[in-house]
Amino acid sequence: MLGAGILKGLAETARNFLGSYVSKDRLTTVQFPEERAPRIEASRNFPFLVYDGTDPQEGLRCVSCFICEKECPPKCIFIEKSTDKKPDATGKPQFYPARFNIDVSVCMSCQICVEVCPFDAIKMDNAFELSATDRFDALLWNKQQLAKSNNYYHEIHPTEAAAVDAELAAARAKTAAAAAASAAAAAAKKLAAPPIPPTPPTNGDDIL
Amino acid sequence: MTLFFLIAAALTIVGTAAAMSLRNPIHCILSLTLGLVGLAVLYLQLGAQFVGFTQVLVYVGAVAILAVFAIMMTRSAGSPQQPAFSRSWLSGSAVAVVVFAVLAWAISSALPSTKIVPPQPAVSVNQIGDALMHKFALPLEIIGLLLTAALIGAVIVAMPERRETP
Amino acid sequence: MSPLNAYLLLSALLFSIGLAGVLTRRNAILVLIGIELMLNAANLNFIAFWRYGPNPAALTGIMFAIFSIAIAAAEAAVGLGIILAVYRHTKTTDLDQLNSMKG
Amino acid sequence: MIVPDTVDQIFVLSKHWLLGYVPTALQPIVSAILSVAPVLVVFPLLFAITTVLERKGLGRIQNRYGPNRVGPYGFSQPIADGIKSLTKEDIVPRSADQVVHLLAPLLLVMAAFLAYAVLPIGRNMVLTNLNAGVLFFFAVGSMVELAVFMAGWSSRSKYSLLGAMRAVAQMISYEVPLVLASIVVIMASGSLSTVAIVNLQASYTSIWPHWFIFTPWGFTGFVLFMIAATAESNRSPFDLPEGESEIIAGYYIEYSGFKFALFFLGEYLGMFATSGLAITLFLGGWAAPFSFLTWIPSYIWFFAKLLALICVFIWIRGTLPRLRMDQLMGLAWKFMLPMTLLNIFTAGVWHFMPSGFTRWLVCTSLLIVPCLLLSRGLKQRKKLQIRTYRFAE
Repeated sequence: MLGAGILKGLAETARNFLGSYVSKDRLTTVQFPEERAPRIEASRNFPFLVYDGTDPQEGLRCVSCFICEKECPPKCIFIEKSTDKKPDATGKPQFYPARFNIDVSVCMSCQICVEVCPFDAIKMDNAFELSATDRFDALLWNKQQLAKSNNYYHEIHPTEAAAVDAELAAARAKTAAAAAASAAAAAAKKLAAPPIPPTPPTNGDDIL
Repeated sequence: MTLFFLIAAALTIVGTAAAMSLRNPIHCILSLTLGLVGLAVLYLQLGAQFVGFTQVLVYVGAVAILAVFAIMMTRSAGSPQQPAFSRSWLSGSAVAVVVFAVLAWAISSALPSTKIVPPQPAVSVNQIGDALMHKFALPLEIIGLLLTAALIGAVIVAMPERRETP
Repeated sequence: MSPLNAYLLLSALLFSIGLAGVLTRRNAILVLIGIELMLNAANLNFIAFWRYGPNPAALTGIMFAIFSIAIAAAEAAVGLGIILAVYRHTKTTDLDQLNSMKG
Repeated sequence: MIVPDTVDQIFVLSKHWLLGYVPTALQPIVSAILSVAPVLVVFPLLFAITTVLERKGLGRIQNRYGPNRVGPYGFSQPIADGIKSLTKEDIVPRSADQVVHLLAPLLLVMAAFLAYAVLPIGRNMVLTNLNAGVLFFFAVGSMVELAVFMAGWSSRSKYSLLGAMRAVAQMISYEVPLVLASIVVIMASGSLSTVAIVNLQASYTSIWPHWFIFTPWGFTGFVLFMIAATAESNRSPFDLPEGESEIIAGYYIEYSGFKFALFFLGEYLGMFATSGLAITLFLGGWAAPFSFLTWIPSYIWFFAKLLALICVFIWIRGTLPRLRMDQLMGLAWKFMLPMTLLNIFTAGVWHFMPSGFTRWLVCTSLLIVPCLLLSRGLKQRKKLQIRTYRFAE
């Protein structure tokens, strides 16, 4: 019958219109500033530097090995190596970045820096309310702005953070075991060979 | 010679004069509609309401748009390159002025019209309807026939020749 | 200058403006507009004579004006149809160039 | 009862009371101003409310909220839109024809406002009781097409010209069914004056009103009138001329700022005017739907019906997809025109047949059967041939 399709369509929209007042679950809009959608775990925005312990500059895992700077496709990471060293989490003295800038307006959040970083020092953040009034300096984040604690990392990416920590712990345990084995071998060699002055003992692994 | 009549007359004359003298044809049509609306106001002032509204409906609504479509289709919308008036414009306007002079003389020297102004004849649409249906029934039929013929004729004339599709 | 004379003078002026347009304009469509104007001038006369004439109840003036408006509309339609056909044939609406009757 | 009568005539009485203070010389002018001013205030206000209703209604149809930030539940959104459009820069393209570019929106809004002169908003609340009211309405309505063309042509851009030509072609081909659909009511009521038409419909038998919509030819006339009215005001399924996805916003591309807002005002006022006429012709103007409801003032009923029609417009806009140009034209000339002529014939038959069930049967069948045949006929010829283009040359 002529117009049957129109009537069906009108009935459908009327059902939608009245339904939206009756059942609340039809309306899926999230009123943003007041309500917030649950944060999706795997979402990522811009990278940040992870630090262990409490002091952001001391606990930085980054040893400024420049791999991420070389790998970054849009070239938005700029690192300057420090001249002196500082002990890292396992106590081994390592270099640290004197300056570590990421130009957030250039970064395309491709996560390549995270994949290539051998020290799990850089991870992807998912904070998105980052508006700034100045287009240049405000979007060039320095080391202080990038450094965030490992606990924050656990907050935003719990599973991934747990996996990373487990890996680090395992790596440390292996180095400690290797260190212990090399110490035992050195001790055995020392017994066989004439006594040589003992090297300062490695201070073992103190797991955080 | 009330003020209202003068305004309407001025509107009409300005509109029509502009329609005949402007270069760009689209401006001509727009000023023509101004003139025609002025004419409709004159009809209303004369008490012929029905004719005034028909005039606006037919001319402003249809004929002006038709002329505009024709201008669009014959690609003469922009101001023409060659002068807008034909070579024999002088003699043309001279003839028009002579015609106006003759008419004006004829009107002014006509028998002095009666000074008493008859009252405004109240014509209602019903009277027009009755007159159309009774006294003027035959012209109404003929007009209907003529309009249909013109409708079909205009379409046939303007339709492109039906090229036999390959 | 009785009101009737004023209207007659006005319609005479309208008529001559239309005539001037018809005789001087180059574009065919504007010539047609000139003819429309002349028809309108005649209409104004009809209504003026109906209003100030002796027997307004007969409604002849109004009837004539209505029929003339209808005819003018039909004439405009057919006229523009012809202009379109001529334009399609000769690619111009300039009347000075349309001086040959050859098909 | 006395009270509702004074309440019903509150505006008329207050106008006469105010006129009492005016010196007699100025009285005609002041009375004109006093009756025109409320129309110039009320309908733009209704325009503001309709924009909110439209956006919220469409939102709710699409399972979202619609504007709810500005003001309580978003109802002061039109103020925000108004300020935005007023403060926006008014860019006029360099090659545009300045005068015509400025005149177009003014003419559009003027024509839209002129149409309210004959609409009876309440009992003896009409601006001018013209003898040929409906004819005046259509005469003024036909000026809108000219304004649309002026807008499209004067902005000197291909898109606006194409949009304007499409809009004018659509409005002309839908003006014919619009006029023919209203002729039915003029035949039945025997007069062109809108006030007489409404007075005729204001009577009741027991509790049922004598609205024209409750007759077979009246209902079909109403449906055809509303379809033509939606097309005439370029809305919903017929908004091809300003289809965002087609020719970028049709004839008012080159307008911005206040002139752009004027176009919208003109379009909405045109919609209110045509639906106002539909109410006057078919839905009994300011007459109450039932005899026991006549104590509510008459103007309330006119605006209630107007709001109802506006909600139907919004509902249709939320539902129907846009028509293609040839379907649009085909619908007007191949379906609407024959149906309106048939409707006029049926109204004639209705007039001369004795009242009773047979009359109803004959007239409804006279309307339904050809409608089905016509629609099946139109549907059959949907074979897709190769598309041939015919240009003027």
